[in-house]
Amino acid sequence: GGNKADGPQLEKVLLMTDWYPQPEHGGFYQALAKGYYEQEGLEVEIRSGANMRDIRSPVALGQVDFAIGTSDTTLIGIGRGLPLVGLFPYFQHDPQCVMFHPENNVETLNDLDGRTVMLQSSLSYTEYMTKTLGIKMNLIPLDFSLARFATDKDFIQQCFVTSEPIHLANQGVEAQVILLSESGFDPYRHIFTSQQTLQQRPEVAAAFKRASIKGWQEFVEGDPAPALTLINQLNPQQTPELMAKTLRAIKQYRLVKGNDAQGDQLGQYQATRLQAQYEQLNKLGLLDLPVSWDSSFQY
Amino acid sequence: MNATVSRIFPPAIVGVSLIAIWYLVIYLFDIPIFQLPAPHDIIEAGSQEQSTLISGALQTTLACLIGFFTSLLGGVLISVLLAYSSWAYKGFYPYILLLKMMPVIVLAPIIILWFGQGLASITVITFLICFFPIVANTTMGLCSTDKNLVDVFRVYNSSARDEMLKLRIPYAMPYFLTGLKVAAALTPIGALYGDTVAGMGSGSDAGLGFVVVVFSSQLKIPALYAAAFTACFIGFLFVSLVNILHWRLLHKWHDSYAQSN
Amino acid sequence: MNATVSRIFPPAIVGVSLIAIWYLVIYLFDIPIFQLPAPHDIIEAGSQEQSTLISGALQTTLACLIGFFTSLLGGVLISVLLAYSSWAYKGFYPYILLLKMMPVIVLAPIIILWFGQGLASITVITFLICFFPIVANTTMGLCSTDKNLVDVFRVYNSSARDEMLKLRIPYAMPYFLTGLKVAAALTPIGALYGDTVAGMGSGSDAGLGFVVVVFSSQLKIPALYAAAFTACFIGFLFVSLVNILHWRLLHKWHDSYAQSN
Amino acid sequence: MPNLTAATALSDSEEIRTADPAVSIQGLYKQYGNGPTVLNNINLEIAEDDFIGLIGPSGCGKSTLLKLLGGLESKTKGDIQFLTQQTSPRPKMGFVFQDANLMPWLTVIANVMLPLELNGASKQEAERKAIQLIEMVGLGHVKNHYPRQLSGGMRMRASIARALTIEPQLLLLDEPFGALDEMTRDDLNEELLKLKQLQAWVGVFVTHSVTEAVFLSSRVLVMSANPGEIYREIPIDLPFPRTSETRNLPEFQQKVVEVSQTLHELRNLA
Amino acid sequence: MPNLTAATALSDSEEIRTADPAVSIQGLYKQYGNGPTVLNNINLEIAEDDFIGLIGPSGCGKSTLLKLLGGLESKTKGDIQFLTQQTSPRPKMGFVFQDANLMPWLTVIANVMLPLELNGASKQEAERKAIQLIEMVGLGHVKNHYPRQLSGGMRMRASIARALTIEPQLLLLDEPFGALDEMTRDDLNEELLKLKQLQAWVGVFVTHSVTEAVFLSSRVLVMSANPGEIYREIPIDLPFPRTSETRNLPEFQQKVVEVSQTLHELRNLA
Ligand SMILES: Nc1ncnc2c1ncn2[C@@H]1O[C@H](COP(=O)(O)OP(=O)(O)OP(=O)(O)O)[C@@H](O)[C@H]1O
Ligand SMILES: Nc1ncnc2c1ncn2[C@@H]1O[C@H](COP(=O)(O)OP(=O)(O)OP(=O)(O)O)[C@@H](O)[C@H]1O
Ligand SMILES: [Mg+2]
Ligand SMILES: [Mg+2]
Repeated sequence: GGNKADGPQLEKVLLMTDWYPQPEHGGFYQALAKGYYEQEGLEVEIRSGANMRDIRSPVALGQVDFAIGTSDTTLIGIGRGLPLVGLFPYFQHDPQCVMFHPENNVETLNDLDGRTVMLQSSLSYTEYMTKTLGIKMNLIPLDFSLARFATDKDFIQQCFVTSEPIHLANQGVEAQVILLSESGFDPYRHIFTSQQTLQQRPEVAAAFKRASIKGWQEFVEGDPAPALTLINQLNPQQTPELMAKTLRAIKQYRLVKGNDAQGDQLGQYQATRLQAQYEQLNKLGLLDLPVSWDSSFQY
Repeated sequence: MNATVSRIFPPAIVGVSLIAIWYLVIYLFDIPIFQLPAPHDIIEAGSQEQSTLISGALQTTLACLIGFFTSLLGGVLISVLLAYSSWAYKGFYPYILLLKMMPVIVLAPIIILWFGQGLASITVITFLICFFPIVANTTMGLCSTDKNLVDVFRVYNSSARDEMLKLRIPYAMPYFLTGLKVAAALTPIGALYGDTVAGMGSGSDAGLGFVVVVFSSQLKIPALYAAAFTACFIGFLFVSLVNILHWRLLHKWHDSYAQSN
Repeated sequence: MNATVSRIFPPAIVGVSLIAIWYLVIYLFDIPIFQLPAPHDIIEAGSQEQSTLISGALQTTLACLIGFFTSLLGGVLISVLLAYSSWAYKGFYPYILLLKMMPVIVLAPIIILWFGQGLASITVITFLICFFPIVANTTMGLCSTDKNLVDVFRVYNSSARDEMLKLRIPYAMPYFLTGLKVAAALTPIGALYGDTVAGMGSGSDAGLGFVVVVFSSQLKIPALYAAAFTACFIGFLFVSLVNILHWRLLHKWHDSYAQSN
Repeated sequence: MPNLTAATALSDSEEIRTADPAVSIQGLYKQYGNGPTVLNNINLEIAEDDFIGLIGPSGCGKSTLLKLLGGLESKTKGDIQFLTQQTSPRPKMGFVFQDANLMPWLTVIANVMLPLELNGASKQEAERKAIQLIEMVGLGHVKNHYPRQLSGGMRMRASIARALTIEPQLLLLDEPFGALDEMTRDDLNEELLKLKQLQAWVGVFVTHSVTEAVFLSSRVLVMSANPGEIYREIPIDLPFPRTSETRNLPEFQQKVVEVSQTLHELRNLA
Repeated sequence: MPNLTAATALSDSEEIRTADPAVSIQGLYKQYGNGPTVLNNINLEIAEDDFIGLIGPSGCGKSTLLKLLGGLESKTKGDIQFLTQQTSPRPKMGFVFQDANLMPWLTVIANVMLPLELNGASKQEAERKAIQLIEMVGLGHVKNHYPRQLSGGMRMRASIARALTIEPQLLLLDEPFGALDEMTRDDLNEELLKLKQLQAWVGVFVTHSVTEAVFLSSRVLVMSANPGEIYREIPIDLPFPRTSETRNLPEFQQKVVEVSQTLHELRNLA
């Protein structure tokens, strides 16, 4: 591809996130704030998708160009006939985890056996843990509220390692976490798009990927201030102190760059991991139609 | 026979037209199945997920039943109290309104704190959603009593209790039944919403609300619609119940049936 | 003066008692702030988050206004249609019920498909939540017209239009206004729910629904309550509007005001 | 006098008829639901200048007959024909119901204006005519009151004014003056006859007052009950215009006695 | 006869009074809201065996006076005292309203039983008494009908039966027989007097029929309008029991003429 900026005429692009503006989307805001998208000839709008019940459909319909998701849900969507394709991962590992109170005696995910756990029902982890690992839990649907966790010492709920424990700590509640990816099911958090977008506008997809990765690189290793300022403008609830803590967690868990020793690399999928995920999902019966994992991702 | 035909015919015609439009929209705008599945997709998915739907429906029906009848009872009791005393009315009505307007996301933690996760909390949420239409309508009905008829009771030295039981309540019936109809239509929504906020998510305890969320998040869209229609079916049962009650209580004397005489 | 006192006094007494109970419960059962914050915590949090709350409230008020007035208009139009023709009633009422009973989770994707994410979809959801009480009540009112008064219109060769405008609609007013009151109380719930299903989540476009979710997910519980009360305040505005309308339209002739004469 | 059946009573009176019939009722039956027969084979021709008084025991079907004439109830059998020159199938009608049936949300004047407005009259014209009739029935001072602020008799008078504003071709009155004191009643009786001259309607009215029946009617129909039938027709051949002096005429008293006697006779039969 | 004010009329009639007063009305005024004065300085003593007929033009305040007696409207000024031996502040009352005011959701018999049930009678007893009175007013054949299935006169009769079931101490009747034919009316007049003997209530009734007023009353009060005042009291000293023969007595006719003349006199004043 080329860096041909077609004059002042910018290509409009819509990115839909999975929540309200927050540092977990920092790389995209960094790219936006620093003009990396513009340099690639793109005019990017970042829209909060917190309330979209499912972001896959609008992407498949072409209403949204790019969206945030996980590699497993994209595969499942493809299995349901949605013409999706994974573009690039921005978190090498999913920050989803379960959190619990220290006095709750949970050491490993196996200790969840027989417990009541508040989990998002869409999580493939849930299926994996119950069906593959044989951990029996009483599920209750996630409502994204922390009120019950804060008051009930026995309560166990799903969270983002970068978010809820920090909010809780701010209010003086201590929470311990176990990453769900420790279960052995380890999807990427990535950007996906539709087959159509990829085929008809491959250079836009490539440009978006380049600019975004540049943004992420800078967000975790350079000066994240432009992104954080923009996020704070859009969502004043994200105060500088809060965002600093989130950013620290992102770095601490090496979410963006992953573990070099295992071959992780910013913005790159690994074929072996994708294939493993495919096989795990297939075994769980979550893929309706035949899916080729190979052609489902740009790697 | 003829009466039955005239009851069945119009909704059937409209139903068939709606389904035709549905297909037309799908084919004309080329709407993919995950956006709006066609009726036959929904039926197919429904029969595939039959067992999940049935166990969910049973659980939800239970919540609906308890929620509906407690809101009926509670709504009527509160209305009677409000109509008894204008002091109670002025004092409590604003707070009942407040309760009605409180987002469930705020109330849910308190409800669960008191009633625990599960059926009890779901029925409380169903109750909260259903009872206000009953209260508003019944209160209005109880306060609208024909003054001339009140005079009759006053003259005969009626106790406040008799005035309520034998005058105001029968007079308020048409209002009450209208409120009940609104509540009946809200019942499945209440139970489904309760499911997602306070329900159990696994096994035979999972209500339709949970099923809906799961189908939706797993992108099983035709099955999602099947679940939604199952919920509607439960709602129809309740509305029909109210309609039967309506007919039984009013057809002999009320003008809403006078035309059919 | 005295009338004002008797209007203010009872709710004030009840309010003060409720707040007292509130504090009592908190201190007696040692309820943590996350479960149920004390009133002063809520006020404090409210004043801290003032700007977020105000901008959210403005956005939500806008959605409420549009949703409420369209549901008023739409509800009345549909009711009139249903009352005009028993064919329309039989044909369409079941499907209106169906629409009412459809979980929003199912409808939301379709609504967003047609109206896009944002204000339009939020008002459509508010509309869907508010319009059924209006339709049910108004239809019942329009069908309850005193047969003797209908006879008067028939004798004078009234057109169907005049019968509707000059007889059935005025007669149905008490019913209609009751439905409107229920709808008004549902308005903020509708808008908040719409926010979380179809709203924009950032900047000045964010309604109170967004604020509620964010506060809840950040464990800012007192602020969450402040947001909820702000939503209730909007609801009270609408209910007051309806109450004023109620008084203006009915106090001269309807028995619900006869007592005060 | 022989006990005439409705049919022979009709043919009997046929000879006295002068004007053309305006309404013709043939073999009319009425039953509510599957209850007993309320009206049994009613045959009646009403002429252009007729003002017919219906009198009979409570529950014999007088109101039902009026409602059938007004098209407010469906007949079980038989035929009602309006033979006016008008093209419309139904003549312009005024109806005073047994109860006042005022719209509670309208003031007296708005209630009286209603029929005119329903028939497309302009607001000014409706108001002018309404005020005239409201004055006639003596409600000028309460014309802006709501029905619930009126006494029973005042409500009935408002209802009478309402029926007369549209200058009907057929006027049906169901005990219009029953709730009024004798003075007011006599006054309105006379006013009504003056209006009949002016507006030239065909009228049918129900009354329980024999003197009123005789004073107003061109013919008095005595009805018997269970089932409702026309027991006898008594033509009142007192000259028009009738005024308060008419009441003092011996012929008037004679007719009053005749109607009263018929009612007694009817009662003794039962 | 001199034009007596209410007060002198009262002192005038005092001499005729025999029994103890059961009700005493002193200086009674009534105004609805801030409308005109409807009742103006009403003074009246009602004795244990009185049956008082109120007669006067439409809108003069007769119903209002009855409602005040029944405790259904608040008085603006003045005093109403019940001097019965009963401990309860109000005597047991029966009230026939100007409109029938039946409960539309109750059958005739249930409507008639209502006052008894409200006063704690057993269902059987209520039913027994109700049927008796329903038969008396001639509604036996429709006792299970709903009000909307009745004729106007039938509804009023049901309402009369309802007022009588509880064997009241004070009976208030507002044009009870206005919607009835003369035969039924006369019959019921006589039945009512028989019942008065039996049940021994104090009664006040409103009527527009002079003969009815004279036949039923121990005293006739002629009211004048704007504001409502007692224009004259006419004692009817015809002996009880009165029967259909009473109507043929010359004294009866004489009283009828006296009342009529008073009404005419009143009218000419206005
Ligand atoms: N609720 C009310 N509000 C205002 N004014 C009223 C009310 N009820 C009655 N009035 C007025 O009081 C006056 C007397 O009314 P009332 O009903 O006592 O008359 P009445 O003598 O019974 O007449 P009628 O013979 O027509 O029944 C009338 O002028 C009437 O307009
Ligand atoms: N809607 C109805 N349904 C059933 N029966 C009815 C209905 N209306 C009237 N009837 C019956 O029809 C008969 C005649 O009623 P109608 O009202 O015509 O009598 P009427 O002659 O006007 O009596 P009144 O002088 O008492 O007004 C009565 O026996 C009554 O019970
Ligand atoms: Mg009648
Ligand atoms: Mg009166």
